[in-house]
Amino acid sequence: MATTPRIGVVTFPGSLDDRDAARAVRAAGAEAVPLWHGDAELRGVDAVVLPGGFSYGDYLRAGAIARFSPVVNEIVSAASRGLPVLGICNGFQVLCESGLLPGALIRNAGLHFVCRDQRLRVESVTTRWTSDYDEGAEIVIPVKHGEGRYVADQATVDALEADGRVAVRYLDNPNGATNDIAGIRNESGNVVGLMPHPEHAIDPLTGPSTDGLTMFGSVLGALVSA
Amino acid sequence: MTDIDTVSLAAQDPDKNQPYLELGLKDDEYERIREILGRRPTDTELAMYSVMWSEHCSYKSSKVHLRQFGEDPPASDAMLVGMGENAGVVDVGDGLAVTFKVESHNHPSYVEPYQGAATGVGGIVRDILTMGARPIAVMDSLRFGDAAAPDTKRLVSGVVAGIGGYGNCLGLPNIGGEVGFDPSYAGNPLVNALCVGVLRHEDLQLAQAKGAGNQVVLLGALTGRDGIGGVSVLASATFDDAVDGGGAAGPSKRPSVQVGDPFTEKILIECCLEIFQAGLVTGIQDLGGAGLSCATSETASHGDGGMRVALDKVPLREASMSPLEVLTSESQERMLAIVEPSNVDAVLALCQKWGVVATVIGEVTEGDRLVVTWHGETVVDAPPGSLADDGPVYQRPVARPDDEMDALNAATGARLARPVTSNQLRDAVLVMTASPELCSRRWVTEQYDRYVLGGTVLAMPHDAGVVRLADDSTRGIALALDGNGRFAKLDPYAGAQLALAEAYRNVACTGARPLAVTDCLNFGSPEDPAVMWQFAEATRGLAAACRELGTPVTGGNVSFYNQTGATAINPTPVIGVLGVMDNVARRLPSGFTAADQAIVLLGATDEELDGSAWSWVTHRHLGGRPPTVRLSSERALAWVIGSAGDGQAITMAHDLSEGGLAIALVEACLIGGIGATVTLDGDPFVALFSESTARAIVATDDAEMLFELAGVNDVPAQLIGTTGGDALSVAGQFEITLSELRDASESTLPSLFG
Amino acid sequence: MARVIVDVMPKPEILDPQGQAIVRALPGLGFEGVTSVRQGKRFEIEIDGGDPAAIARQAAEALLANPAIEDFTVHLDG
Amino acid sequence: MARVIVDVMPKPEILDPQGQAIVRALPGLGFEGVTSVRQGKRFEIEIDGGDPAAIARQAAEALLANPAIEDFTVHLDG
Ligand SMILES: Nc1ncnc2c1ncn2[C@@H]1O[C@H](COP(=O)(O)OP(=O)(O)O)[C@@H](O)[C@H]1O
Ligand SMILES: [Mg+2]
Repeated sequence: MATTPRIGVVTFPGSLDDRDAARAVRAAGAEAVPLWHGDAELRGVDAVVLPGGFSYGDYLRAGAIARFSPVVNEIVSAASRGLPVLGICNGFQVLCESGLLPGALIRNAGLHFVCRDQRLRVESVTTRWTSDYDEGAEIVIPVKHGEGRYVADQATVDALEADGRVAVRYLDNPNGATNDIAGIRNESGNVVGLMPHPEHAIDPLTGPSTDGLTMFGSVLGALVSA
Repeated sequence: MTDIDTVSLAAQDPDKNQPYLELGLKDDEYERIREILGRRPTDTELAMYSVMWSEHCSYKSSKVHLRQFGEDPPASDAMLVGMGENAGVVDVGDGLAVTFKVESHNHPSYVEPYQGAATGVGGIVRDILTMGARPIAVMDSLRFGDAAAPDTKRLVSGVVAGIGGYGNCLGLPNIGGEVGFDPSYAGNPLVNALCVGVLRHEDLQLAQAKGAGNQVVLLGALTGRDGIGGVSVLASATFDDAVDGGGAAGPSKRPSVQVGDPFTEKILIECCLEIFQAGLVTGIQDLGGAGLSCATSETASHGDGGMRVALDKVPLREASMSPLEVLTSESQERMLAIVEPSNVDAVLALCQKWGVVATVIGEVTEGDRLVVTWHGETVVDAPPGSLADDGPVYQRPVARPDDEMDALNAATGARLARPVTSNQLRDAVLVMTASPELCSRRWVTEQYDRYVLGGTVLAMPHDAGVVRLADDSTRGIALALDGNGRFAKLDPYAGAQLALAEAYRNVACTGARPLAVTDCLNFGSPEDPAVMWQFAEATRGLAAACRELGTPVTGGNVSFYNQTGATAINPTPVIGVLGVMDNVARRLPSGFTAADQAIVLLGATDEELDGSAWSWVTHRHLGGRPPTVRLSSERALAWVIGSAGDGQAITMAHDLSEGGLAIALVEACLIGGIGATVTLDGDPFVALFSESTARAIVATDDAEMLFELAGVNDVPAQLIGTTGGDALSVAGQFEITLSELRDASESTLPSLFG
Repeated sequence: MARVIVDVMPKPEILDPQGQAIVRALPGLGFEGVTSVRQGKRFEIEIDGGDPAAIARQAAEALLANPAIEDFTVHLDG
Repeated sequence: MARVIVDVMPKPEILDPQGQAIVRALPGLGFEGVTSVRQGKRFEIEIDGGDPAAIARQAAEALLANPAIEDFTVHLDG
């Protein structure tokens, strides 16, 4: 067997679910490598997770300041070379702000923060992070965000739909997202961003299901076989 | 700087007229200050004494009553740090300890609900951090006026968003709490926030400044004119003159509201935890009420010498602040650390890493004076203990308002119209289920992150929050926060005990072993002998009940002056109970988990409807006496549930409290999504709605073993039905589908508060 | 149809964590010389009939601004 | 020291739930005739040296506005 894959988990000031992402990475069988926002360095990791939280307080716009950090610069260029990148919640917002994924996440339609166990459908299994799911699988993963409503101009939304770049979709939309979009992928499928938190669905004791573990397992499968 | 009052000026001008009365100090208190100092105080000293000797900081009205918690505590070998520190610390085994405390932020939340509630969370989290602990969860206990009253929506929306906004941004799961409505809170909502943290025994930090030469470092937010005088009555014109030193151009603008900055608090927490981990501090204190006045005098007083502070070093948000303003500012998100000189650079480097502003503002000195300078001039030179520990203590007059209480206790609800027919009973269950008092709290709790940190094993809507303490451990804690102002209004002694009993029972229902108590005592004005009587009764009741349950009070908070005009709120002791669990995988949920299990009612039911939710919700009636307190039965019940849960003999447990058996069944069905069929003994109305205490329902596959266990422990046990189906059926009476119950329960708060 | 602008800003003496977060971030992005940022809200309101400026002012008092922590100004657009 | 104002508004085609919530709430408070509200952000920036308007414009492009959903304008105060 090859050496254990190493997956980086970024910590920005104000990251909150970084410990949880690292726990999920370990639960999936990889080594979690902490990455610090201020270091222009990916420490040779095989994939990167941008975790949830409120980077820099998210006072201006979620993810707006974090995307300028040295580590995100490195991630943007590594992603263009195929590095698998998963952005969860605030991480998704950072990916959109940095231009790795199109569109933006705005205030929830109900104007409240929403924390609930969310039913989702996996729409695309041709990504580095969803390959172990069955296409169309219905899963339950928590959402918890105040600014999670996905929006983009019509042309972008049409293109996402036409190319099958919607990765996961809400079954009962918690935030008013366009076309029930919960998460999207880039064209080559190495970059995925989603609002729900797979790292909080890895153990039935502490989450509503173990459906989230599959996301971390997917990228491992790809890394080990690569 | 010429118009700053200094110690040398005080000597030259000993008879200067000082606005001590406006600052809330009495004649004899002012005389005592002069005696302590051997001269008149400087303006800055006067302001310091006034905030430190205020009710909020000195506990001058409550101290004589709170003593009973510490003096004759229940036998417990779990207490590591008791009353008197920022928060109590409890040993939970495996070398781990837990610290927890509840605190009020009532008055600020009425003025600005979002920021008031937000900064309430911020403050209690810093108290926990100060003990050297990593904060791991928060809870909140809220009271508002009538749900339909005009101002309630503003308050509920703002407070809930503020608790969520701050706690979510800190990355602390909110694992429970309570929401109540009653007209007595209309002009004075209650916002009580609890935080719990975990530490290893050896990581305990204390708020003390020891070792002459050690440096005093201020960490965190810049200091602004926030909350100056917030803890006493300093917002007077005379004080403005004092603040402005007489010569400044007009009164300065002082914010009436403090804005929380949870991001700054989050990095402050992470930074402090790294500093603790590296062993770089010898003492640490958060800045809360009375700001630097409190933090410097308390740490110096609890240390072994004095302290010297160069106040002009404090980084300011507004350059024009006077020394008095800097010392009494209550700007949030700040900590004071005592650091050995050789460690200062390392501390500053960690602060730089996290982007936390850190400044050396002084040092620990030989001797026993707290000396504060401002651009070289001495503005304070006082014994720190005189500020922190030797404040006035009052034995306030206490008088039971006999006429009012006798009338209230006589006004029983015996003659209230009761539901009799099956249809009336069915309607009553639905009305109660949909009432703001008893309906689903989902609209509130969905605004709180309950998952972050990955340790939450149970949270809302279960009876208590349960958190695993570490990834590599099965050990966990359970916490519940309860209060019942209506019971306490009818009988404050029993009311405090009933609040404790309910929180204790909630913790026990998760399968945890209740260990320790924190309390937030929300009352009206201590200057009203009737209120003081309620307070005296409540503390006496709580202390006695804690002894009987074997759960010491580890700390808490008193909030007085909760009233609108002359009308006090219902006295509202809010009690937090902490329990431990060896294996969180054995936690018991509050909902049914499987069909075809036996439902057993544990505990005895009497006809006890005065003070009940039924009387209030259906008749707006409050009178008579609250249900009987049965502490030994509570203990036995907790033991039975704990043993049965540990032996996996039961699959769930849900306590009976507000709304009695009816509401307990509705909730157990809705939480689990599984119906139930039950058969009631005796008067079905009493069986459904009585609020006799020391009761719970449990479900089991092994009723025989449960009956045996209950019998051995003298806990009455009665088989009342079976789980299953998609309705709640009461045999021979009525049936309500789960979807009808769910609609009734879930739609109330969204339609009221959107 | 009139267009009215309501600008709502945190009061000067009130902490503005949003503005502070931006000020702290800017130097890292190569922006020098920015000494202060305050972040508020801007509302663009379209009003049909009545006295638009007066209506906007009342709406600001009632709903758009929080008098405890914010000041506002109203002006007609254009 | 120059003071520059940056106004950031949601693009016309982007949903503005906050503005919509205000439009819905106003009639209940007795305000008639308000047909549309859009909520954006206003930044008051103090800049020392350089070309303040140009600096503010760059800050807006880089950070203060998200071009996917927002437009901005910059003007010197006063
Ligand atoms: N109702 C109470 N019951 C028990 N202890 C209390 C109560 N109120 C205050 N205390 C204790 O008195 C001390 C001072 O309380 P407080 O001023 O709230 O702490 P802090 O200075 O950290 O804000 C603390 O140890 C606190 O736990
Ligand atoms: Mg404290």
